[in-house]
Amino acid sequence: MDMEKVQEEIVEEFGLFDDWMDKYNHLIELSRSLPVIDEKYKKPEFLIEGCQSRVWLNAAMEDGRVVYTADSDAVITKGIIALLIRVLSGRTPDEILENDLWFIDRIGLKENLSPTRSNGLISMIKQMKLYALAYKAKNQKTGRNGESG
Amino acid sequence: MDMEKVQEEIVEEFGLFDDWMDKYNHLIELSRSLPVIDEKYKKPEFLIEGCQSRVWLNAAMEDGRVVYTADSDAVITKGIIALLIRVLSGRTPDEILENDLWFIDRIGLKENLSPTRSNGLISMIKQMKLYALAYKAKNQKTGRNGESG
Amino acid sequence: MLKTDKLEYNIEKIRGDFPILHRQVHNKPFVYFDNAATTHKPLEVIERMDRVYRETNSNIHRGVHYLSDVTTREFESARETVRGFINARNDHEIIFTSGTTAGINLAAFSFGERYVGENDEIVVSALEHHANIVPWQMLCERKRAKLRVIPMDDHGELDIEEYKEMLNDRTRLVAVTHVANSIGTVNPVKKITGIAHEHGIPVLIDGAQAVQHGSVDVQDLDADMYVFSGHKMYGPTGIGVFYGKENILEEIPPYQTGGEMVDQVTFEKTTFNQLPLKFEAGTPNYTGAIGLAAAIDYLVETGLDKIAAHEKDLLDYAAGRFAQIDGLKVFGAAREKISVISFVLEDIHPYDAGMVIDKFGIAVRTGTHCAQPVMDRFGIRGTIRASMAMYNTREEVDRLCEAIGKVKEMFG
Amino acid sequence: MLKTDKLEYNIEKIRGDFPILHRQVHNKPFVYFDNAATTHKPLEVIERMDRVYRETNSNIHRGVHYLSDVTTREFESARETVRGFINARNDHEIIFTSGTTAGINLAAFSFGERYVGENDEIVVSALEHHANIVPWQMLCERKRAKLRVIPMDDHGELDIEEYKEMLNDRTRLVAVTHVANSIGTVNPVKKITGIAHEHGIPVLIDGAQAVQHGSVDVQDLDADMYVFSGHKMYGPTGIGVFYGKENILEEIPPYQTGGEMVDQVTFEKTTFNQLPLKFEAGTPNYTGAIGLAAAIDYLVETGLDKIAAHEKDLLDYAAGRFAQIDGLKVFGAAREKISVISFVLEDIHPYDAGMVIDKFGIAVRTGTHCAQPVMDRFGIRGTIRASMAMYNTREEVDRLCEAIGKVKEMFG
Ligand SMILES: Cc1ncc(COP(=O)(O)O)c(C=O)c1O
Ligand SMILES: Cc1ncc(COP(=O)(O)O)c(C=O)c1O
Repeated sequence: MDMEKVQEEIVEEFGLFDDWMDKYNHLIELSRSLPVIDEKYKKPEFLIEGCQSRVWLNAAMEDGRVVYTADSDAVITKGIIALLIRVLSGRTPDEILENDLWFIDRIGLKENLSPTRSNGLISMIKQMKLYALAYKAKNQKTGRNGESG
Repeated sequence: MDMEKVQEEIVEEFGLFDDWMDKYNHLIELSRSLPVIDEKYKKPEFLIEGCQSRVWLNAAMEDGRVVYTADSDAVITKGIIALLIRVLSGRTPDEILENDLWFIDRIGLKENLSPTRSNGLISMIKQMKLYALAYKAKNQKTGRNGESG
Repeated sequence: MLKTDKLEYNIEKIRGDFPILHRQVHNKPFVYFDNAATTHKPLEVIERMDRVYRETNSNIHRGVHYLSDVTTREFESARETVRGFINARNDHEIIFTSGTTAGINLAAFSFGERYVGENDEIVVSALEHHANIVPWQMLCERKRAKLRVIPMDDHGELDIEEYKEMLNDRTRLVAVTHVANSIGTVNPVKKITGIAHEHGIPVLIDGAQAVQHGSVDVQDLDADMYVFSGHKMYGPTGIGVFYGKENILEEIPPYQTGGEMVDQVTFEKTTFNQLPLKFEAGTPNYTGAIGLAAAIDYLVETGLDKIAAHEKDLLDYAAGRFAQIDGLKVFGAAREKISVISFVLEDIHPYDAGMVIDKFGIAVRTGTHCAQPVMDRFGIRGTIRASMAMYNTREEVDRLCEAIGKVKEMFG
Repeated sequence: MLKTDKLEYNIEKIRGDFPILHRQVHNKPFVYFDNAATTHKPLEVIERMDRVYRETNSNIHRGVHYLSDVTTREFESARETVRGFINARNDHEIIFTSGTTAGINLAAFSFGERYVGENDEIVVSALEHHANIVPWQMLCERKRAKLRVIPMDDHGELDIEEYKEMLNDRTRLVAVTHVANSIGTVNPVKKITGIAHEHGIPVLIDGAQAVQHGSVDVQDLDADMYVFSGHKMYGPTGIGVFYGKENILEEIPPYQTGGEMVDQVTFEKTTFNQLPLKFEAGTPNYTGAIGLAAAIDYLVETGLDKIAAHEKDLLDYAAGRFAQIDGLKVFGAAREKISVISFVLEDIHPYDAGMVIDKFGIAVRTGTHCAQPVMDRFGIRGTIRASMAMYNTREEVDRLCEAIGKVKEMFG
């Protein structure tokens, strides 16, 4: 499923819920599906700044696609990362870098989910894109995708 | 004439004027009557702080009475000091220290004459009283008025 | 005694004085329990500042014109109001700053420049807000001095015996908070000051969380310096107070420099003005100062003792209700405690809890409350903090408990 | 281009926006010519701040609750408004301070700690306000550095050739005013900056008297630091801006320290937060920042070019009228000059004149205008200063001339 489709799917899912308690409950549900980061990466280098809760994020390259793992000590934050990972994980660096994450605004994540610290959300997305960028640069160096730097 | 009388006289005088221009003109008039300080005292030590215009003040003891001389580079300020001197000069230190200068409020000097720098006015009065205090202390030391320190 | 002292504490009237309390948040009546972060403003304060801007605004001190004079008088009368409020000896011991943080930075610089050298020691406590830690750390770094910390026990009370041991002939200053913003402990500042004074050591007290909850008398406490913020005591933002004893203010050099605080300026040499101007460089926030005086008038008219009694009732009530909630753990059990309950819910992240509580229209704060060392001491990463003010009610506490119930249901 | 650009400059509408202009002083319609000291506030600004206190007030940044989020967004959006106003590259280059004086003190401390040592030199100009002299003097005293002064000629223009001579490999910073508050000279700051940059020397510009009179583009000027005050540009008291280029802000240490600006705090070590928070210790004056943004919106909507044109017309008109008054001598005849006329009346003390002018309901300022070296340069003890703003009119200039006539009559 392409990124657009996944985002539409998420918007639809959240459309089912009338009130915020249900949306939160859904995020709690989703938090259980998060591909959890290996314990050995739960170190300061993998911590994302700007979040009220702690968030660790790692990425690996598998067959030209970026695969993310993460964790957080807060459940709702975990649910949010799970959503981001659902959309971004398993994509090529270019896909990750070029596509807009419009679903966030549509389900009201920014305004309503994390009132002040949408900062944290922005940091997470930034970090995910940085990983993609790093892998892209690495690929280019090793000449794997044919473009030159 | 005692201090009370002089103050009443001043209040009456100012009562003759309806508007502020006339009162100012009267102060300008009065400024000419200021017993001017000797040029040699126009030094920083005799300058009073807290005035927008410069004010120099000196005092001498004559027959147990304090006699003030002063000057200022601003005319209205000179007029004001002339008033203060009219009330306080030639009095004993005790008279100067014990009497209230109620005429100031009655002719609106504080509120109306020197809008912001009533500070300056307060500094002048303070300095005049300090001179009186100094002479009183000196007198007591030399035993002239019988009280002990 | 004030005439209002005989009346009941009229909470409905008081709530009526604060426009913001009548709004809705997330379609629910607004409940505000983040008062330690900032308080709301009564109409008196809002309207007073509005009036300055509409009717009398002018820069102060050096103007000969009428409105400059009016504003100067109001600004200086605000200083006198503050003086009376904390019972300082002289008006010129009251320095207007932009807030508590600015006041402590002033002290750390000016006192530090004058009195602190290599190997000297500054004593703070384990209960401090970052504002009363970091400026002293920076000073110590600049001067190669040492920071010593009065430890606290598990109840959140300072260890006074340890404190006594800590003082020595290198100790230059003790800087402690009057009330801890993170867990509400009221420190025995009079005792702390007395002990320091036995060694001739001056004391700075951070009153940011004290002045709004009860009367403070700097002469009775014998505080050498006392600082607080307007915005935490129902006044405007951008204004605060640094109180210093005259002899200290005379001794220490100015902090910020510029217009108004100077006497003579040439390119070769500058001499400084008298107190308080020496410490008030530039155009002060005169509107803020006038607004702060309005807030003080409001507090005094309502009666600080009555406010304290009302808040104590609320705190006791909340403590009682919280005690019945399974898995809720309160941090801070000092015998003297004010208006703050800091707690965690077992296995639930404060951030998760805070987000759900918010949806009930209730404002609490979560995190370290700018007091990371306090959190470290308890081995936690943060708490949920409900901090109460003169306008809160028992019903609001009930609503918070209801929200906590929902949090537990969702994350339990 | 703004749509209002095509409309006339509607002075009646503008005057209608400023409530205070419609009052009386000494039973006469109020005329305000003390705008260099502080300006009045349009309704937009007054009402915007009123709304914060009545509807959305909450402390910013660390709260998870709704109103904390709303206020944080408004505060950060105010920062973006300021950024756009001076065309800075990044939001985080905009630091909110309590005013110009605070901003220059920040620079003198933080830049000084990082870059200034013994025998180094700081260059200021003969046209500075005390706020841009004394902090550098104090720094030089602390670091045993030297203060150098760009001289000016009898017209009140800086001597650029002398300035070029003055720069050397010990020069660490040039700090000059954009517009002189005492006599209105507009300095060629772009040129001054260019010359300094040829030597790799950074430049701080004091924009306190510039931003309200025309558009300022810090990238075009290539200013390394630029400071100004809210209250002089139709905004509230207690708020100001320190702009610094990112690389400088990254390099220099923080100034004030405390809450919010730190990342991690332990008693052993503290690490600082990212820009702009690194320089914003404690609760900022968020209401003031929001009010300042409202003032900027008002200025931009009215059109800075149109304001500049209106003020130029007033200045020319006043200069023309003053030229006809016997014994009136204007100080400052720079080719580029803004909104300020500083003058004396032969044989009449400015204070005497000011007191009489006040009785006409007209506010002017008398004295040294916190620029004693400028007065010394002209060999005078002070002037009468009429400083004009967007809301002044030719009729008001006429009324001032009438009052001056009366002064001459009384003291002549
Ligand atoms: C050129 C200049 N710099 C600095 C200042 C100081 O500004 P503030 O008093 O707002 O700090 C002023 C104000 O008079 C000024 O005119
Ligand atoms: C105990 C204490 N000290 C200092 C501060 C800092 O106050 P401000 O942010 O108003 O400067 C606070 C505010 O949270 C506080 O609670």
